[in-house]
Amino acid sequence: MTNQPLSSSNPRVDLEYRRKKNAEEMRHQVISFSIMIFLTFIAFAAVAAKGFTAWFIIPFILLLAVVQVIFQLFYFMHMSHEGHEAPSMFLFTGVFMAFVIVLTFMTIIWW
Amino acid sequence: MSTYAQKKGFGGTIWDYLTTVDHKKIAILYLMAGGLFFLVGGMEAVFIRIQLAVPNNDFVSAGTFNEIITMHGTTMIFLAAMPLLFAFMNAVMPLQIGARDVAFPFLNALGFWLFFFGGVFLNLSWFLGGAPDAGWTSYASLAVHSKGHGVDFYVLGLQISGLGTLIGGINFLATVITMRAPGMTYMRMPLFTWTTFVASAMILFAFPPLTVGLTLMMFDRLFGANFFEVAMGGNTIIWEHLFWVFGHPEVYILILPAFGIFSEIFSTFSRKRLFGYSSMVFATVLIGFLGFMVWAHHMFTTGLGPVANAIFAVATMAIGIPTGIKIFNWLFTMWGGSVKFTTPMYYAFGFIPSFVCGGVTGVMVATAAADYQYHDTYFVVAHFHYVIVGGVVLALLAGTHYWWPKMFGTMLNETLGKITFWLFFIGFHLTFFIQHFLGVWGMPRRVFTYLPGQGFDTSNMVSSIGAGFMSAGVIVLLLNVVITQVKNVKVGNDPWEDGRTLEWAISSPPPYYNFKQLPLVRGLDAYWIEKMEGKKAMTPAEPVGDIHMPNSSFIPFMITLGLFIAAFGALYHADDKSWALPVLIIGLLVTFGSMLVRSVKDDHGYHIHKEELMDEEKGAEA
Amino acid sequence: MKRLAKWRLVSLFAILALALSGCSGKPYLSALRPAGEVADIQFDLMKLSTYIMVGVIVVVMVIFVIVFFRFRRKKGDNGIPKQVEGNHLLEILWTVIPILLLLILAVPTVAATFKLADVKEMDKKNSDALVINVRSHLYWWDFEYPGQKIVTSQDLVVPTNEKVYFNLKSMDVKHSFWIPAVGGKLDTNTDNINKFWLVFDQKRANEAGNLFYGKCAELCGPSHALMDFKVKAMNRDDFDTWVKDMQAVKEPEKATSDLASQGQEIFNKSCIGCHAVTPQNKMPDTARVAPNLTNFGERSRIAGILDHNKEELKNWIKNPETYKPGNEMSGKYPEMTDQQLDALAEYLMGLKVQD
Amino acid sequence: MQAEEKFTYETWPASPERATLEAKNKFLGFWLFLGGETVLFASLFATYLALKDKVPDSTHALAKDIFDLPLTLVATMLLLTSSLTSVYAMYHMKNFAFKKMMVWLGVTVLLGFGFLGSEIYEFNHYVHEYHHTFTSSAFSSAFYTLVGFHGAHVTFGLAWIISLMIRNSKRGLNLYNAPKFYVASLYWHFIDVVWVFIFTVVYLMGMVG
Ligand code: HEA
Ligand code: HEA
Ligand code: HEC
Ligand code: CUA
Ligand SMILES: [Cu+2]
Repeated sequence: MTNQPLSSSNPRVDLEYRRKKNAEEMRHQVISFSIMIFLTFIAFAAVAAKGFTAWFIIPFILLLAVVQVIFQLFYFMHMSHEGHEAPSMFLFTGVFMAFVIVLTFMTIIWW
Repeated sequence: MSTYAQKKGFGGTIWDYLTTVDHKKIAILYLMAGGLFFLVGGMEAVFIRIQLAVPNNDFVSAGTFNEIITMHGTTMIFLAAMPLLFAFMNAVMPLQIGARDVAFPFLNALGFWLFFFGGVFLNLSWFLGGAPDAGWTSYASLAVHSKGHGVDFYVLGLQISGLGTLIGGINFLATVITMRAPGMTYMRMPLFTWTTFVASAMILFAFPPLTVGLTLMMFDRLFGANFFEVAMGGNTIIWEHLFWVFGHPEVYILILPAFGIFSEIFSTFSRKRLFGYSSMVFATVLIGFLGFMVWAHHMFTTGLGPVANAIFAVATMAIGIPTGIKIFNWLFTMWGGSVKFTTPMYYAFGFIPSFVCGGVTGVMVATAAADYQYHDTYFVVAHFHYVIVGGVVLALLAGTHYWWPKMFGTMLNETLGKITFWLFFIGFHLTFFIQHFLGVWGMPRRVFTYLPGQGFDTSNMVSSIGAGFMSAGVIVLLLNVVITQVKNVKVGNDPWEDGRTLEWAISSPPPYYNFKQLPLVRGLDAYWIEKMEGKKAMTPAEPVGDIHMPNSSFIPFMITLGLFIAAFGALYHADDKSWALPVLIIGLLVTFGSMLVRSVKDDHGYHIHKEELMDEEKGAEA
Repeated sequence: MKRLAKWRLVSLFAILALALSGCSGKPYLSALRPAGEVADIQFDLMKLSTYIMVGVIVVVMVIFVIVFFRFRRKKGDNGIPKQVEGNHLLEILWTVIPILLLLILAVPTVAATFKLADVKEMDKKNSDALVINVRSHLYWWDFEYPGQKIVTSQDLVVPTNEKVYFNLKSMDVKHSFWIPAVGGKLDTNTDNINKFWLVFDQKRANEAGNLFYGKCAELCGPSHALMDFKVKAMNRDDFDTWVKDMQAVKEPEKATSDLASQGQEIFNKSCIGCHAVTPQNKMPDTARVAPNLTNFGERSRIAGILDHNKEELKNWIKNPETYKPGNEMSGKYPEMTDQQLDALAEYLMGLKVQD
Repeated sequence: MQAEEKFTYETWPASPERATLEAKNKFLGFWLFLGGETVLFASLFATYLALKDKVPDSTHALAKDIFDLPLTLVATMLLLTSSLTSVYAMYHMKNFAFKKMMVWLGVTVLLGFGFLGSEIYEFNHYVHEYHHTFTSSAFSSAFYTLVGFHGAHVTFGLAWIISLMIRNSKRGLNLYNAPKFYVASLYWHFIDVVWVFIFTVVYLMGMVG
């Protein structure tokens, strides 16, 4: 229950490293943001184009949504960082439940 | 801010409980409120049995009867069984993992008040124009068309108290994850802590669907939405699914902590470690997981089609396997042990055959094709009272006797405890065994009466007599409580002398800060290990130091009060009462205002200083 | 204590013995007295599962009793028993055996579930299967025979020894259609039509007095408990005759006596707006708001629950609310004098199609 | 560790959102809550999908009639961008740059209001243009409930962030309020995650038919 050490033996080096790491991370986040925007446009374009069948578009835009959400979770919400074991376990259990509920509502409420 | 050892007047004590954030006091609040609702629900059960004792009875009217069964089921499940389990979770679980408190003391209090006000709101329906009457399952077509405000009380009351339960669940989860004492790994946690953990996880995922279902029904009934209005495109099966996506996990939320209580009792009074500890943990998790995959077994006759019915039938049966693992592990915990028949052990012993009977009838109703016969008959009533009363209620009674000394520092009388057991146990089997037959003889459930000449008469009378025995048992228990508290003979840390887990390593009741120094845990049954090595107390894991404590707060009460007021506004809004909307708004303002106060006013808690702790110790020795 | 335990055991066996010795309910009502193929399948499953479950209970009880007697702590015994962690062999055993037992149960369950849901025959074009449309209403049942073009209520009439197919739907709130002795229930939803089939066995119908009891098995309001109906099972010839007789009623049967025609007059003034007295199904199911009374005189009960005699009929018309709280007839017609009631009863009891 | 301790850039810990026990609890508890929220929204989505285009008669507008691509795109861009700006805010929080954090939070809030505004316009448009009101059909009830629940989350998130900003405007960062900011930003991201599914499942799939 104690705090993480605030600094290592050489505080300056440590700080420098941290700042770099944060900046690096931020760069990743900007990149993932661009990708998200890009995916969004593709999804909208796919629908706007009107040329494709629904059988293609629906799975396709759903896939794009899933990818986008993964970016959100892992980059914006840092779910890959350590210390997120319990959060990700519970979140994914929630996602699993979500999947089951949506699946049943689409199959056995049928008229 | 030193609060200990002050003499308080009556008003002071009340204020103390209204503002407390101490998990042990909240446990007592849960115990009292849950106990009260248990008596209410029990009285309703007795009314049911009086009405059904003879054919064509007119003890209550048909409409009233439907209100009674609805309130009996709802009260027992939401306002009695769950809160009573929460009482023990609060009282014991933090101690079992060697924590100072739960992760969110403030939210703990908030959770309690939400549950309590939700329950009060629901029960006020009796005095404000009639209780809900569509069954505890409140199926949409009937519930939407039910006249008066009964179902609105159900919808709003459960919404409020469900929020409290959800908060409680999150709190316990976080507590178990972050607050364990040094050395308390997951696989050293006592079974009651484990079951609390898994049940809390189930709460986290099961309550949101209920919230959504209740919200939809509220929108339909109070705000003109059309979710369940077939003519407008609505669909009532959505309610059935949402309710049972919650409702089935709910019954395991009830039984898992009960299993936990019995696990503690079996190993304690057999003086043996739990047989197959790791498979017990595994079975608990598996039951929790499977519990989410089977809800449609309550809907076999809805017409989901053979594919869905077959899948859900087989999935349901699978739950029998981990449950069986547990049963046999308990039996083999006692095998080769030195079994002492204390009152809690009586209950644990009575639990095994009772629950197995209930469980196997569960598997029988899970055989979909045969369930077309059982469904909505007294067979199902018998099934679930065997598992609930024979499992959960026996566990609650066992836990009450077992942990009473830890919570109140004094022992319930053993002889009276055993009398309670026999009365309740005999009454229980008398009431519910015969109901299996009533069901297959053709008696549907939720009938306010039955006509003579169908072969139901004698059996119903027997069943009603059984309820009388159960009432007598409960009354003896109440007497026991009164006598014990009046005598108030204090006991030490480990009054049962066979305690194994950490809660027995601390005084009864524990000081408000729990462990002065966090204990060092060296294995499963941490306290037992130390005892076996001849030590009297746990080895501390840290030097004596300042202890950080949360401040008491009145805000949880206020947040809840606001919702309580707002609920009245929402309820009467449907009647076009001019004052309804302002009341709704005022209530929400109180709630959100209080939340704002909470977030704006810093609350850093306070510290008990090292010196104070030392002084106290000296004082205790002197 | 020991004696008490023995007493418990004895009483347990006594109850069990009692249960096994023919305590199987009424032949016209009990699921334990199956009178048709569907109920048979379900009864077989019930028996199979009961045997398995009794086996499980016996095993548990044997261990339980041994533990109870062998391992109790003696007074002053301070020994510490050996702390056993577990036993792999045992644990595997009590995982695998239940799995096997459940498989034994699961296979016939799945098979039966599919078999009972097989209604392909009724959806075939030009199939000559008998189909009945069941429409549940708050506290009464409407039965339409679309192939025969007739409607009746409260008393379901069926031929024996053949598959009868049902379309189930509710017109208000959800109910559930259940004839315990003949087969399990199926809900009548508000949203859709549910389908299933039943078979009524001639021989066992005779034993049950040719009249099965049917029930509503889903909470549907105050009079849910009173939403009973009856099933008249008869051989195919009798059934065909009944159908013919019904079809023959093209317009309301003329009353035969003075009193009865007086009754008919009252009826035509106050009651016919809701109650039809001809069996044709010209109206859509939504328009049939009250039981069809064409063959009321041949019913076995009044409103599903009251004895079928004039006295009870008059009571019913006088104040339906006391007999079925919350029913949809109360207060929808003017109050009747005793004389008018006599006339109505005379008329209604004369409504018969078979002589 | 005193929560109110004053910090400098040098002493500021690497993960301020999890530096104290209280913070750790808050962080974990909030994630757990999000797990529950996932199931909550799943139930709403499932209900919506079951009731999509379920209307009493053919005069009612269906999903493919009412939705409008450009408006949805604008709303989506506003919310997605606000997710990025709140990441910026947290970046500065980790670097103990209080002022910058506040600025980015401010931008986030503005974008959030923009999103809300577009949603209000949209709902208003449906009501007046298509008589697609909350009570007009099961489909409309489900639509407004799902999207409205999300809108309510946005509103609550805005109120939350604003009150945090006001309360701490003079205080700077410390270990007591840093976790609060962090958790609020998690909430904001989650709102965005939900929106991704809303625009895909409700709007885009709705327009596909
Ligand atoms: C604490 C509560 C609780 C518990 C633990 C259970 C446990 C189980 N329940 Fe029950 N159930 C309810 C509470 C509970 N139930 C309630 C309240 C209802 C009615 C709700 C309503 O409609 O109002 C209900 C209804 C209900 C139904 C719907 C019936 C209907 O309405 O038609 C079904 C159907 O499958 C079912 C199945 C089961 C099964 C398979 C188990 C299993 O978990 C049981 C497992 C246990 C054992 C099997 C015994 C021990 C095992 C062994 C000794 C090993 C060997 C065993 C075998 C090989 C079989 N239950
Ligand atoms: C936790 C859950 C729980 C518990 C503990 C119980 C306990 C009991 N239940 Fe209940 N029951 C349900 C949950 C529960 N039930 C549910 C969910 C339903 C379905 C509802 C529905 O259909 O919607 C149901 C339905 C139900 C029915 C079927 C109603 C119907 O379908 O028509 C019956 C009938 O016998 C019944 C009986 C009993 C009895 C006799 C007890 C006994 O065990 C009660 C024992 C307790 C007492 C006897 C306390 C008495 C107390 C006193 C006498 C106190 C004296 C007072 C003072 C001194 C102040 N219950
Ligand atoms: C609102 C329409 C309505 C009117 C008008 C009405 N009834 Fe009924 N009647 C019903 C309904 C609905 C039932 C079924 C009640 C139940 O069982 O819950 C019923 C049931 C009955 C039954 C029992 C039917 C059976 O098959 O067992 C009889 C007999 C009867 N009504 C006679 C009358 C007479 C005589 C009158 C006129 C004086 C009358 N009804 C007027 C609606 C009506
Ligand atoms: Cu109809 Cu119960
Ligand atoms: Cu269940």
